[in-house]
Formats: sequence, C-alpha cells, structure tokens
Amino acid sequence: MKTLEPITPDLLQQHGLSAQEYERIVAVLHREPNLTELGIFSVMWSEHCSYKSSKIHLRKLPTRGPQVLQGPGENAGVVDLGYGLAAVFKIESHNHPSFIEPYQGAATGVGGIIRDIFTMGARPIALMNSLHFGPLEKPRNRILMEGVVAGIAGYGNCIGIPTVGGEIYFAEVYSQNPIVNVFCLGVAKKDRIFYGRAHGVGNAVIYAGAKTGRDGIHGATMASAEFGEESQQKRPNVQVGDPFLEKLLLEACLEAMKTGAVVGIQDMGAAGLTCSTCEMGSRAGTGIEMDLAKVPQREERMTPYELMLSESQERMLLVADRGRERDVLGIFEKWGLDAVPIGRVTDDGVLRVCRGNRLEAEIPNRALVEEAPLYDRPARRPAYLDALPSGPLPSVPTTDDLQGIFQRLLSSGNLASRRWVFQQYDHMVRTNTLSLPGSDAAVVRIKGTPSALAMTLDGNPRYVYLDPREGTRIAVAESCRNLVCSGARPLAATNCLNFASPENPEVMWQFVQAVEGLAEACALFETPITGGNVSFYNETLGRGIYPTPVVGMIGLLEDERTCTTAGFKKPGDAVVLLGETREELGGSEYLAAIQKCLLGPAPRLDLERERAVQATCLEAIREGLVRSAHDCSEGGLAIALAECSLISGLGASLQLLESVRPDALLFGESQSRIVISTGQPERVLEIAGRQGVPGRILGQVRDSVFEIRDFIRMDVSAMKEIWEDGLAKYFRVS
Amino acid sequence: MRAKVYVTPKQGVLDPQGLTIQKALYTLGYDRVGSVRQGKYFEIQLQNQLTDEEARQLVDKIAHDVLTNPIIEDYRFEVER
Amino acid sequence: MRAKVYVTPKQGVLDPQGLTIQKALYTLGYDRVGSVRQGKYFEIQLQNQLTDEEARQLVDKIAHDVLTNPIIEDYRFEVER
Amino acid sequence: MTRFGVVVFPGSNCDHDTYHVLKHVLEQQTEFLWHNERDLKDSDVVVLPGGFAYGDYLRTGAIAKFAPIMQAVRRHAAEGGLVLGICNGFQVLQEAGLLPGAMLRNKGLKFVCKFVDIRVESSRTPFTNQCQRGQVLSIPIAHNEGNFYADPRTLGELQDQGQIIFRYCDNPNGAVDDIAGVCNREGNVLGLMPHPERASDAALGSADGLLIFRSLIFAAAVLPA
Ligand SMILES: Nc1ncnc2c1ncn2[C@@H]1O[C@H](COP(=O)(O)OP(=O)(O)O)[C@@H](O)[C@H]1O
Ligand SMILES: [Mg+2]
Repeated sequence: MKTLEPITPDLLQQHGLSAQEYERIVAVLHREPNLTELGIFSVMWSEHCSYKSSKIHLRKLPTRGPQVLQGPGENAGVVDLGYGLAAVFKIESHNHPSFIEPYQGAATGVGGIIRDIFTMGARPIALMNSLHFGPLEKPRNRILMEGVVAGIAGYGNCIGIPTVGGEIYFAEVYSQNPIVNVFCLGVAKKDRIFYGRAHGVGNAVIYAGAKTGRDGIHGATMASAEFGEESQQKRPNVQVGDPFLEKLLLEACLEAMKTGAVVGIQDMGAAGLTCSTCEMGSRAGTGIEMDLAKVPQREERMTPYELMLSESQERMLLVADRGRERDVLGIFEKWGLDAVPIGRVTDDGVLRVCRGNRLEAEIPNRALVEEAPLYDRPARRPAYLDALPSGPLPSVPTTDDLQGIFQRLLSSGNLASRRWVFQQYDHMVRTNTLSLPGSDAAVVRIKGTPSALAMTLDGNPRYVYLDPREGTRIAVAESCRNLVCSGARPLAATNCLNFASPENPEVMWQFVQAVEGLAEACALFETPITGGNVSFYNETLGRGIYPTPVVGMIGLLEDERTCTTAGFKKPGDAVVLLGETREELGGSEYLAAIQKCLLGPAPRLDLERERAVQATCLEAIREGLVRSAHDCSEGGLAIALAECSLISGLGASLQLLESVRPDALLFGESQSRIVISTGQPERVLEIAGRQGVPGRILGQVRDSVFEIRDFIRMDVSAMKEIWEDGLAKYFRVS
Repeated sequence: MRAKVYVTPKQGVLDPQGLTIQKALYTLGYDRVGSVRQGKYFEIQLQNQLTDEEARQLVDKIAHDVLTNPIIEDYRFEVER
Repeated sequence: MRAKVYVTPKQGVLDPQGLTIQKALYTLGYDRVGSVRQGKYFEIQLQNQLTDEEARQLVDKIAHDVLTNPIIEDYRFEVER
Repeated sequence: MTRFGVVVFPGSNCDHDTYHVLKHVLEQQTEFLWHNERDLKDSDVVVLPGGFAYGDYLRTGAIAKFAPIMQAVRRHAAEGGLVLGICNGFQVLQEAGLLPGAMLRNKGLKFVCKFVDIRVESSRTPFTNQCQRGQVLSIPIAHNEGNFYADPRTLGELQDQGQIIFRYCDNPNGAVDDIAGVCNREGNVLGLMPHPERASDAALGSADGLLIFRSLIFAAAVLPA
C-alpha cells in the first residue's frame, strides 16, 4: 500500500504517537503505514484502549474465585448468582467528554456502559454513577453538575434502567477536571453469556444500530491526553446520545441472541469500528475482512479514516453463523434498525479494510491488540507527602460550638442530602428496587428467585491523596461495609482508576500504591476484581486531580427479606455502635469543611478488625436482630447517627463515652464502625463479643428529637431542613 | 421591541429527534419529505428604549451565552420593532 | 426546497421553560429583557418537484397533524426554494 | 378472569412491569400488544404503559398516537371498552384525543421520581370502585412532563362532569387544579401520571396501586360483554 500523506513528526504528535511507537508500527507492518492505518494504530495504542501504562500493574489484582465466571479482559465481568443466573457488571469513565459537554458527555457514558453489559447477553437492571466536581459555590461547577446529572437522567430514564445509587464528591481539584464514572449491572443466564470473539472462518460480520457520522473522531486519543488551551478546538468531536435508539438496540440484540445464530458480539465504543473488529478478531485468533462501502453512513463523503475512527454511539458489531444471517437481520428489521453484513471472518488473523475494490488498510489484529506497547513508567514518592504532618492527631484548634459545626456539616457538599440528584433519576423502573437511593447500598431484587443484589460505589480521594495505599484499602473496606449494612455478602468488585498523567512519576507512584492497596484488600475480603477501567491524564494545564480510585462492589442477599436500610425504624430500639472510635481527624470532612485544611494522616484501617465488624453485622442481620444498620464514614459518628434519624424522621437520645477530644469523638472518621438499631441489643453484643468486636449501646431511638448528650440537641425536622437544602440551594431559580 | 432567536443543531452533529420525526413522517406516508432537523425557537421581548445596535448586541450575547450550547448548536436571530 | 416551521406555546398557556430562562436572564443581570417564550423550530427538506402550492399544503398538514399539539401550541411556516 | 392487553410501543419501558403485576401478582390473562398490529387479542382492558414511546422526541406521545394499534384502541374505547393510560400512556391518550388536556413540562423543569400521595376523588368509576372517595393512595411518579394543562373551559367541564379522578395531595409538577388523573366523559378511559404498577408490592414501599387494577378486574367482570 502506498502512503499518500507523508508521516511527519507533526502528524505523529496529533495522533499521540511517539517516535519509538512509530518505529514499532513500521516494524510490525514491515512498511510505512498509510494515514488510515496510522489512525487505527493511534487509537488502538492510545492509553485508553491499550492500557499501556497500567497493564503491568493491573496484573497484581486478584481476579479469581469460585464465584467468578469471567474476569477482566472481556466487555464486563461475570459472577455466578446461583439459580442458573449470573451478574454482569462494569464501570467506565467519561470524564473528558463530560467536561467538554456535560449533558451529552454523561449521557453517552451511560449509553456506553449499558452496551458493555448487554453485549454479554445480560439484561441491564441497574445503573450507578460516581461524580466528582469542584465546589458548588462556583457557578461553572453548578453548570457542570446540573448538566451531568441531567445527562445521566436523560439517558437512563429514557432507556428504562433504574439509576439506583452512586456517590458525589466535591473538592477544588475537580473544578478543572470533573470525574464522571458510570456503572451498570445486568443479569444473564449463566449458560448464555456472549463474548466479543469473532469465531468461525466464513461467518458474517454484521453492523447494527445507528449510522456512522463524523462523531468523536479521536475520542480515544483525546481521553488519553491532558487538556490545554487548544482543547477548545477538539470540541466538534462531541457525540450526541440517542437513548431511544439504544433501547431498540438493546431489545433487538437480546432477541437476536435467542436465535442461536449469534457467535460473538461487541459494542462499538471508544475507537468504534476499529476497536470492535480487531479486538473480536484478536480474542478469537481470527482475521476480519470488511467493506466500508456497506457501512451505514449518516454523512456524505466520509473517508476510510473517518469511518474507522468514528465514535458514533449506539452501534454494535455481531458475528453470525454463516447462512443464518437472515435470522439475525430480521430481528433488527422488526425493531426498525439498520443491520448490514459488512464482512467475513477470515483465517489469517488480519484486519483487512476495503472500500469497494480498494484496499484501505491491512494490519494483523495481534499487532493492534496484544502487541501494543507496554510501559513500566518510573514512579517516585511525591514530595507533598513529606510535608504532611504526622502523628496521631494534627494540631487544629478545638472549638466549643459543636452544635454549630454539626449544622454546618449537615449542609456541606459532601454530607448533605443527595435528593436533588437522585430524584431526577428514575430509580424504580423495572419494579425491583428494594432499597431506594439514600441508604448505604442499593438493593435490587432478582425476580424469579428469592435473592437480591446489593451494589455500591465508593472512594475517598482525600484519604487516597494522603496515603494512596491505605486510602484505596479503605475504599474497598467501605464498599464491603456498605453491602454488609444492607444485608448482603460481598461477592466481587470492579474499579475505575482516575489519575493524572502517568508520565509524571509522582502520579505513577500514587497509581501503583493504589493498585497494590486494592489488590491487598480485595484478596482479604475475597472480592475478586472482574473488570474495570483506567482513566489517566485527568489534569488541566498541569494541575492534576486527587488520585481517585472508585471501587464498585456487588453483594448477594440469599433472601431478599433480609434487606436492611440505614434509617431508624422504631422508637424504643437500642442504638448500638460496633467498632471503636479513635482520635483520628486526618483527612476528615470536618477538617476540610470547617477547619479548611487537609491534614494527614488518613484514618488507619485494620483489615482483621474490619472483617470482624462486618461479620458481626451480617450475622446479626441474618439472625433477624437488626432493624437498621448504617456504616459510619465521612462526617464521623455524629453524622452517621444523624443520617439514621434524617432518613427515618425518628429521633434518638444518645451518649458517647470514649475519651477522645470532642471534635474527634463526633466527627473523626475512624474506620470499621457500624451503627445498628435493634430490639435485642444483648444478642447483638453477644455476637460482637464472640467476634472480638467492641460493641456498646449508645442510647435509644426516640420520637422526634435528636440528641447526643452534652453536645447536640435538635428537632429532626429542623435538621432535615438544613440537610435537604445543602445541595438543592445551589440550583434554585428564584 | 422583540427578538426572535433560532437555535439549530450544528452541521454534522447527530439530531436524534429530527431523525426520528423524519422516519415517522415516512411511515405515515409523507414520502416527499427529506431530512428533518429540530431546533429551538425563542421570542424575547426587549425594552423599547434600546437602539437597534444595542438590541442586537444584547440578543447576540444572550443567544450565545444562555440560549445556545455552542458545542453542538448554532444560532441566528432577528430583532424587530 | 425547504420548509421552516415555527411552533410556539399558545397565548395564555404557561411556558415553564420560557419563564425559567427569563428569570435566569434577570439573575444574570440582563434587566432590559421582558418575557421570553420558548418554542420549537423545524427545518424540513422537500422534494424539488413540488409546486409552491403543493409544498405549502403538505407542510401545513405535517405541521398541523404531527408537529403541533393544538391544545397548547400554535405554528406558522415558510417554504423556500 | 379478566383479559388485559399491554401495548408495547418502541420505547415503552414499563410494559414488563405492568405485565408482571397483571400476570404474576394478580394472575390475570395478560398479553402484550405490539404497536404495529391492529389486533387487541380480545382484551377486556387495554393498558398503555409508561416509558418513552419514540423517545418522547418531538412531544411526549406525539408519534405514538399514529401507531396502527391506536386505531384499535380508539375503536375499543368508542365501544365502551376499558382503557388505562399510565404516565407516558396517559400522554399518548391525550395526544390521540381520547383524553382531554395536554402535558406541559414540570414546573421545576426537572424529571421527578418519588412517592407521592394522591386522593381518590370518585369511587364510582371502573378504575376506583375498590377505593373509598377521599382515600389517599401512596404511588410513585416518574416523569418530566406531568404538568396537566387544559384551557379554562375544558377544565370547568372536567370539574362539572366529575372527570377528575385523582388529585395530588402535594402538587409535584404544577398540574392545574392538582390533577393527577382524569377520565373521559363516558368514564371508560382513564389516564394517570403516577405508576400503580410500581406500588403493587409492599416490599417496594406500597401496594396501593393494586386497588386500581383490582377495580378494573371488578369492572370488567360486571361490564356487559
Ligand atoms: N482498573 C482495572 N482493573 C481491572 N480490570 C481493568 C481495569 N481497567 C480496565 N480493565 C479491564 O481491561 C479491559 C479493557 O477495558 P476497556 O478498554 O475499558 O473496555 P471497553 O472500552 O471495551 O469497555 C476490560 O476487560 C476491563 O475490565
Ligand atoms: Mg466494551
């Protein structure tokens, strides 16, 4: 093939390829690539698609377990649920697109993760999201958040998959680089899982769904580059989502899979037609030959380069049994969708792209996928860590007005009610949502079985910034704790690792520490990682975000009736604290929101203690002793107790006795603590004793007044007003 | 004084609504219709004391900053007395 | 041939979107703006063989039957070659 | 046993939820009715479920009203057959002219999903005969365009003819006269914005929605064939 356009250093730079990488391309091709081929390599070898900076570290993650049916490497992880069913789930980032166009960026993120799930043959049954923004005092951050939330709502509500949970976190570092991670979970028949593999030489390669336009060309390379002044020019790439079309695509694909004629299937996400074809071929050790002239096109005069790199949404690639193409095409026709055979599976392992009679690209699939470059990038402990004060308690002034502080914390961005957000999400469609948003984990029943699935997304970037390894371990522990509080046994995890540039050794060090912490904690909790996503280059003009690993965890309730929520249930119940409160204020919301400082160290996590606390809680729930259970996290014990009241409207009369200074007692964020309300406190304490867990009765659930003796006394309704308004106040149009 | 602002999806940007309407029209037998694009239309009352030039500047700023999402939409406008 | 169809909220029908934009403009300091009404705008390609009269009839029918809900909306349109 | 037909438009997404309640909770004979067909499969009661028919593009219900199945639904209604429109189904029935008024965007311009209380204004309808007048039902809403509007004359008629069957206790969307559900003048077609199928199991927070479906089962049994 002839190179029409000279490959200049400039052109390479535009494609995010280094000189060494280009040499490697020439070496695997044994010739110079043409422009289309260069584009194909650039997207497949981008950080986003190749994981070139992270792959060697991700190998440290535990990925096996008796429950795991499919670990990382496919479109989503698969876990056994019993009853012949499997849970299929994954998380994905859409940070950069959401910064450029919040509504469409978030919406297409949701669309993408849904396709990752149904492409495995699963019916998506729940969505969650993890959002990080700059503080809402800045109008620009409000606009971003309003757009992102509307985009998630717009897509999820329309397609009819409930958005049942997630997390929202505010810190200044996200003003220039918001984080938008979306999670989807589906349920499939265990023996009917579909994979993105192009098996069977001679089988048909079918394109289905939306027509291809010039959308998001270079989205994958864009997601792998930091933002600079000129990122404005990258804007015409923005993709627009069509949830209606995706709803039809979802139904049609699930129906097509039932014909038995579908051999393999994969969504066209990042790097569109390129990624789906070469990955499917590479996984099966086959080649794919296709004719671009047959690709449905929305715009005129599209070049092969554009067709191969377009990231138009709502498209799927299927491989169907030779001779049974009609069975598959007929179903797409019924749903009013374009579906066209565009090529065949071949035996030579080559991706061969023609347009009519003209050969436009010819690259071995292996070269694009398995032979992508891998880097062991230098890592160095960041200097800022040495500047952090050490010792058990940072020296911040104590203060007397603890009730005033309590009220300010109730309305602070990271602690206030999330109702303004989740009320915009349809969280009830499909009529399975047992635990509505606002509790610890979302719980969704599995119709046709007595069981239910719990799920949660967690992370605390401040802890991770202070101590990447410990902070990530805490994220895992907290995820499991959330599941346990809802009555579920943790099953498996996914994760989204949002970091700044891997080319910065200090960032790389954070990353490696975080991955190792993740590996360690997941091994201990026996929650293997079944997939995930890495998002690097989260920085603008050299300013990076906090290292932000987000852990997504799912758990199983064998009996949906053991579903437990956080709100108090009955006046007179005893309130029991499992775990102990140490003098730990480092990294707390109290320090950030009230003392306006970020001081270390992050809370310490004792994994054995954590496991014992969780075991106690789960056993007590299964014994039917627990009326409510709530995990104690950001904001500390006072806020955790208050939330039990705020959710239910019931008050409580409580006394804390630990001998730590009052602000640490109320607002410190010691790990491994759970607040339970129960009618049988003795039996709960007995279990705690057996597990070696400190447990204590703090007081009783009451009618309408919330009281922590000597410090706080308020009507629950007054608390509620402050708490409910914390986010909503920024979005009111007067 | 009154301004009319027309906001349309940018050339090349997907317009799912327009496409869906187009398909529906076709199904309904309107087969002499080609592509359909859906946009927004605003009528804005302005204070009469404004000069034409002031009014135009004002409306241009409002259309650009508030009514349009410049990443995916274009606009044009008219001002009339 | 191309038609432009403008759909506006009927006189007297509440226009929550227009009202909100109006309030937002006011908050942003655009105090020389009066009421804002938000409607829809469609651009429809038509086959060139149609006569002007045929085109007008066709567009009127589409606008009336499909693009507008007469309980809450009015429309007007233009056809151009 | 009552025969229910649940219409499926492209973009319907509460079709399976509604089917589940009718078929598996209430154990009635239930069939899906595909939008492109014209056969109601002998349904006694036709239900238009919630969702986003045609993505709610253009206007809610605007494209769905042209679906072939709607001709059969019109005929069924004209012959006195029972028709229930839930949320998006309500909007489709309005667009099709089978129910009065139109939906504007919610006053707050945001999608709202939450449990609301609605008051039963009449128990003398095929949709509420198992309720008491004045009874308050807890049923979730989930919509972006539920702000019911009718011109003053139509509204007066609805009030005079007793066609307002459900009112919100605490108006969530700006609907005129707190209207959550209305029926046609003949009383055999009803639309409501709240989702009774989401309130048909105490484990999900409420079973009040069953009263509406049970009323239909009762009405269909006594209705002359
Ligand atoms: N942080 C991570 N931990 C474990 N697996 C990961 C992680 N990041 C990515 N993976 C896995 O690498 C594979 C490629 O991911 P990705 O390219 O994001 O998939 P896609 O874009 O097709 O959704 C997936 O199987 C994914 O689960
Ligand atoms: Mg994928």
